[in-house]
Amino acid sequence: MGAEQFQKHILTVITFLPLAGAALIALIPRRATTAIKAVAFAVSAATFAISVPLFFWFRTGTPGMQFTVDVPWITLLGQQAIRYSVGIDGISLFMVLLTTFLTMIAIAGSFAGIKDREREYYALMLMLETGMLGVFIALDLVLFYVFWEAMLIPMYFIIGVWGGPRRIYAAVKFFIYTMAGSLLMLVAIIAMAVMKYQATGVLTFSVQELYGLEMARGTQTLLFLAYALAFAIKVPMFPFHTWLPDAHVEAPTAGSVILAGVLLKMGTYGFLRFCIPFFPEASLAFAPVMIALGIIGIIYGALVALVQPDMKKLVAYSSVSHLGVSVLGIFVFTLQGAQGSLVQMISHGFSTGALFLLVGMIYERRHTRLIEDYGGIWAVMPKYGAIFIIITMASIGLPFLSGFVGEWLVLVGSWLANPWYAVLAATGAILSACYMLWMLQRVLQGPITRDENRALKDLNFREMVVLVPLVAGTIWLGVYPKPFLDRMEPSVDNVIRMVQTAGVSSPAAYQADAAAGEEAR
Amino acid sequence: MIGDFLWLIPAFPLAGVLVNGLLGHRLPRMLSGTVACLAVLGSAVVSVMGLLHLLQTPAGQAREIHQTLFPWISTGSFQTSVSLMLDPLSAVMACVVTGVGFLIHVYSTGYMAHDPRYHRYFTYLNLFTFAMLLLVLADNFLLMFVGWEGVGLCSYLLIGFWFQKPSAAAAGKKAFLVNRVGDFGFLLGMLFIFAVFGSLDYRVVFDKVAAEPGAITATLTAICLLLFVGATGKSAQIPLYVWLPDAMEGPTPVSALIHAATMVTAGVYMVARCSILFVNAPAALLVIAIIGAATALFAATIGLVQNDIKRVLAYSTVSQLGYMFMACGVGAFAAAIFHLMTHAFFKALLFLGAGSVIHGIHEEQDIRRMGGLMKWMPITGFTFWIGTLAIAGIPPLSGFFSKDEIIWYSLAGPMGHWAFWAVGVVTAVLTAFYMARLTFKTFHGQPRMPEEIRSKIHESPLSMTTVLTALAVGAVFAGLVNIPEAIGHRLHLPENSIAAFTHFLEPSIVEKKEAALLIANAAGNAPVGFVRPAPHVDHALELPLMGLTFVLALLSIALGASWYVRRPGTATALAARAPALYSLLLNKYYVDEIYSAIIVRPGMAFSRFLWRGVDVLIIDGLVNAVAWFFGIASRLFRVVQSGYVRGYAAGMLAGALIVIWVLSR
Amino acid sequence: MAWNAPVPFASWVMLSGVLFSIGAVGFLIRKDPIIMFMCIELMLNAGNLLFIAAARYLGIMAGQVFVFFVMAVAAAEVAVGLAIIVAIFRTKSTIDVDEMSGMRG
Amino acid sequence: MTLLPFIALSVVAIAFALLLVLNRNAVHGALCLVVNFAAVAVFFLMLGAEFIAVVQVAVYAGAIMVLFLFVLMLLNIQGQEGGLEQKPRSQILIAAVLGILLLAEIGVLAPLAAGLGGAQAAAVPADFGSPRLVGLTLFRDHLLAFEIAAFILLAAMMGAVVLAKRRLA
Repeated sequence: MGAEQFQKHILTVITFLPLAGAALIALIPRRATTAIKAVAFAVSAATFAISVPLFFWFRTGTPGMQFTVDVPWITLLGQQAIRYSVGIDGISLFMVLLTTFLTMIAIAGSFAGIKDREREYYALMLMLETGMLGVFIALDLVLFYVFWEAMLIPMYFIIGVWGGPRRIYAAVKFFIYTMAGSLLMLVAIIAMAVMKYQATGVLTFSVQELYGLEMARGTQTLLFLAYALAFAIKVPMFPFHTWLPDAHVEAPTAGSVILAGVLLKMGTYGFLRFCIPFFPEASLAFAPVMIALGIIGIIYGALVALVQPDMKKLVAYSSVSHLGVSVLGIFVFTLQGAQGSLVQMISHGFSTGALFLLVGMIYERRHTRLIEDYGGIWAVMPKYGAIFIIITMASIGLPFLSGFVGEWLVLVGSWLANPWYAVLAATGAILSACYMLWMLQRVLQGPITRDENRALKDLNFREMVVLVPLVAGTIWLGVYPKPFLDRMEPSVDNVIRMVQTAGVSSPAAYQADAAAGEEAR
Repeated sequence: MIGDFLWLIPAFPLAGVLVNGLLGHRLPRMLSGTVACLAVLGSAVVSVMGLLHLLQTPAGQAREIHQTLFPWISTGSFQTSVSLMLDPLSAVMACVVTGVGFLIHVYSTGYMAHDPRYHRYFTYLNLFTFAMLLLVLADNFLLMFVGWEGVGLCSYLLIGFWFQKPSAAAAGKKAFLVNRVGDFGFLLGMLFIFAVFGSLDYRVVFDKVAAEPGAITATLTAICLLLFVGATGKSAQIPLYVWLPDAMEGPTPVSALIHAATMVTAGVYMVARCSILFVNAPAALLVIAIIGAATALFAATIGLVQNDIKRVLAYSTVSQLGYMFMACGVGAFAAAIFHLMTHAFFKALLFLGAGSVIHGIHEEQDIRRMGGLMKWMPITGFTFWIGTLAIAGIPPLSGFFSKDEIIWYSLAGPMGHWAFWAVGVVTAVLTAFYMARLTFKTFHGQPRMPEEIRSKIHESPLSMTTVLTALAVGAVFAGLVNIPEAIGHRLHLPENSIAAFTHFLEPSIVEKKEAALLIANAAGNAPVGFVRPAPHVDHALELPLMGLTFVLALLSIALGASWYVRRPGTATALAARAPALYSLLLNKYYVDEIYSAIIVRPGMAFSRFLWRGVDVLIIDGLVNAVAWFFGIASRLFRVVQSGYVRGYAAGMLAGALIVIWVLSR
Repeated sequence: MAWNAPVPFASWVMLSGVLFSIGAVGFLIRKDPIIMFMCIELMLNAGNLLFIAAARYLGIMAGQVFVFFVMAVAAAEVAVGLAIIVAIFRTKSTIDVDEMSGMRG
Repeated sequence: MTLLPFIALSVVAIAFALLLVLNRNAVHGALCLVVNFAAVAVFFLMLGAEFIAVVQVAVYAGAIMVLFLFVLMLLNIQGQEGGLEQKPRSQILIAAVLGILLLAEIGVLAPLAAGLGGAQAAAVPADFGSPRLVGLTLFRDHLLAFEIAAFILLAAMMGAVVLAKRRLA
């Protein structure tokens, strides 16, 4: 394949390379576990290596899709309705990079954790990666839905087979909860295609063409709610979040890392890519509801995290809180808000991914996740303590670390929409400090109360290699977020402008901001 | 030329952090300590060079040096970059931070000599210096906030340095959380500023406010109050001061550097930096003055009865900070900064003195089990006395000049009022008394230590005592920088040496006369009773009032001597007569207990309810109920499969009937 | 009523209906599967009768052809039914319908 | 094809149908059914369907009833069948109700259907029910149905053989 040919089909290569890797692993005999691990890591590392040039080849300043490939796939009613059309823009670029990066880290992180049936485990992880990448690059609604559902299956098995004691309950709950939500979305997808067909005689599922679809106010609300439910469950937003703590507690370490790092972002990505551009008026009408749910999610998630006895549950509820910020950022419809929510997604991927790895590492040593079983382990594990503190600080939004950039932009965005949103959301910063530091105090600090803790070994080289990139990621995103922000801005601005033009009475702040944004660039 | 060296000031400590942080445990102790000290020395040298450069620039030119390093967050209309600024105010602060900081670093090499995590301590100390310098040199609010939270983090790490001690870990967490509550207010203030002015750079914001003063007083008041919430959190004012006394769990040099000289003064620096904002919001100024005065008095009363040497000094710091805020409140920002500088010297001296006392008598902090230490530790004792006299406001030491200037302007300042003056004087008396009590109980009277310790008491090593003497020198002569006009004219000193410090700070702080005009203009319509320009107080009063406070201070020191040296029993007797009042003060008005009863415990209970009740019971219950419902429904349908053949036949026939009936309609 | 008047179509419907309902009721009442099969045959026959009557009254041959198919199906059904009964009888030596409820849900 | 023979024959048919249902002895029942089939065959004749009448007698009365009797004799299951009384009360009650309902429904619908068929029999060609015409219609219009019927019969045969074969193992 010539260089520019490779560049043209890079997205397809990235997405399906892991699948090929999974097939390759299936051929390796079951006993050769080291070979399996090596191949798994090699494939995920290769995928990440190929995805890195995306970051540099990406033309900043253009809102449109790049690296697009558009090939007919299924013909319906004589028209090529369903097409294999893929492409990424400012929004999905970082999701793809985050996925490949975290999967590589997760696979490396699970070498010690997974003891039985490694072959199936690593094959499933790679299949999961393909599923996730597919969701982020799909530009055809059916292709998107296929990957959206396909991605559930490997995750279900990873939680169901290698999970903790209540893994079956958790896996089934996770699967059915997400599936139920997305079925409504399927109905909405079909409805939209039919409406387009009736209106223009063109049967297509392509996202681009369906953007400007005219529809009655009532239908738009219904379709919006269908999409919103599917994504709200995925985010998870306040009332639909109860599957997350169970899924996280029961999932193996790497499963949790991927679940928190990438799967949750599909919800917010979905809002930005589908919900808002397809139904601008309905989004504006429902914005207060979604903002309220987001803010409740922030405060509720933080408060409940405060009293969790189990570390993983605590981190799970903290994810509910962090993603509440992200949702708030999206639905205030300001440029800063949306960009903040995107940065928050990436930073949450780094910090929560690292947190789960950290919890997993001491779980592998002590086989317990209860906070009171630990105490004073900083004295015994200095390197672990140091990384734990840096990641905690990133998670609660300390400036010059990734958490702050996301939170700050969302707060700016929400203040422009309505100052009270920002006031309520900012309380999240205090609450997150409360539960994180209290957990840190009970785990790392204080005297060593149990003698098993005295014998804990500090992080070995492999564990350091797994954690250091994540720490580096949080620091880079915190200190110099400009390359990220520049690449996101045009596409996000495009989405926000859709709502503003559709929005009849968007507050004056938007105009001022948009105008200022214009001459500032 | 100096312009492009500004980045060196924060860069040196950062380098120190990287060296000690990554390689520390491999380096020998000596090297790790010296690297840390050199880092701070480097930035001290550069900041002094910057200060001198500013001094030399003629009055006409703008005394400001800018350096933009790299763009930080830029989206749409929100553009901020990491850029530094050196103007008189930040130069003074930088010199204080690096100067006192360097001395404390040297002191720490001695104090922490045999601590197992030696290199980690110096990493945190350097990180703190880096964050503080960032805070001070930032040229926009967001970068200042980076430093603001950075010092909060370092104070958390350093308070909880001996994390094996549960009380230290808890104190660290408490400090961070209370600071975070303050930062919450500061955050909202910044958001408000951006929303109103469209940018967070000082230059842009201050010019817009200066352009049309008094235009948006209401919004400015809200902004200033929010910023002040941040200041109360960071500089331990009511109601967010509770963390400072507990912060004494950390090593003493930490208390000296962070909880006396530098970090706690960040709030005062911020208020002084935004003086143009505060001056245009007289209501906010009034609030600051009231809270400052209240804190000063409140903390001083608690300080009277504390028995832990460091807690007395902690409450004294809270009280002195109250003074500074009162000064800002009445519009005398330069006086506040001057007191901040002098306070940094003598409070650091007192803390380090206390540190060498604790070091000398092997970790004993309760002054009731000390006494007569002058014999064993003459240098520490002597320098401690200098600190005590300075803080009590005895001329010619620095405390006298800075504190009396504040007391004078609390009456004669733009927002001055005799009530502030009264509080100022009373607090000065209390300060003199509790410092005298502390010094006499520690260094004079019969030694109350157990016998076996007495033989082992020793004077601190050279590295610590030299620092003490250096700070003592600073404490004595720092005052001469800003001699007030009244004394200056009386002694016919050359014109430029009078109030030199205030004139130097002119460009970056709103001058008193100008402040008075702005306040009058802004307060024109404000209904608040207090808010009106102070009646003209003629300067003749200044000297007699100064004399009054000096005499009162002397009296209280004499009272202290009589109570604690000549007749040691009197204090306990007096306390016995009013046990309720004594225990109230001893338990610091039960503020901590009230907070935990009002905020912490209900908060936890509510979260537990949220988790158990709402999350597990209602939402999860609902989800499981749906699953249970389908279970029941399917069990119901099972009955239909009864296996009774003729039952099926009857069913079929009935169905047929219905179908026929429907079709024939 | 003139005895030699032509027979109206309605009476054919009535007749086949009566025969059909006798068959249905018989099927429900009796427990012996053989008798039940006979009742089914009776019902099918009633159907055929109506088919032929309609074919005659409407003049369309399709009715008769359809009866032809009904007979084919009836024959098949009886064959299989009786085979089942023989099989059951061999295993359980009684063919009372009510006992045969093994296929319960 | 006048009213008198119609009524006479229908009385015979209905009587023997009732006899079948109420008869305790399966063999007598089978015989009653044969008579019923004969009556119906005569009806077919009255309605001009000679070929079908012959087929009816040959297939129904001949083959199917013989099969029944053959199975009855083979299995020799005489006398298990109690009278009507041992049957569970409820089952009879339901059967009676449904029967009456069915009759009522037919009573109501019959006159409606009259409109469909027209009072008078339609004019039909002479050889209306003859085998030629039936064969013609069968193989011209309904060939596919015929093939399918063939398959059904084949399947039934195989099924019956498999089911009833005595297991040797």
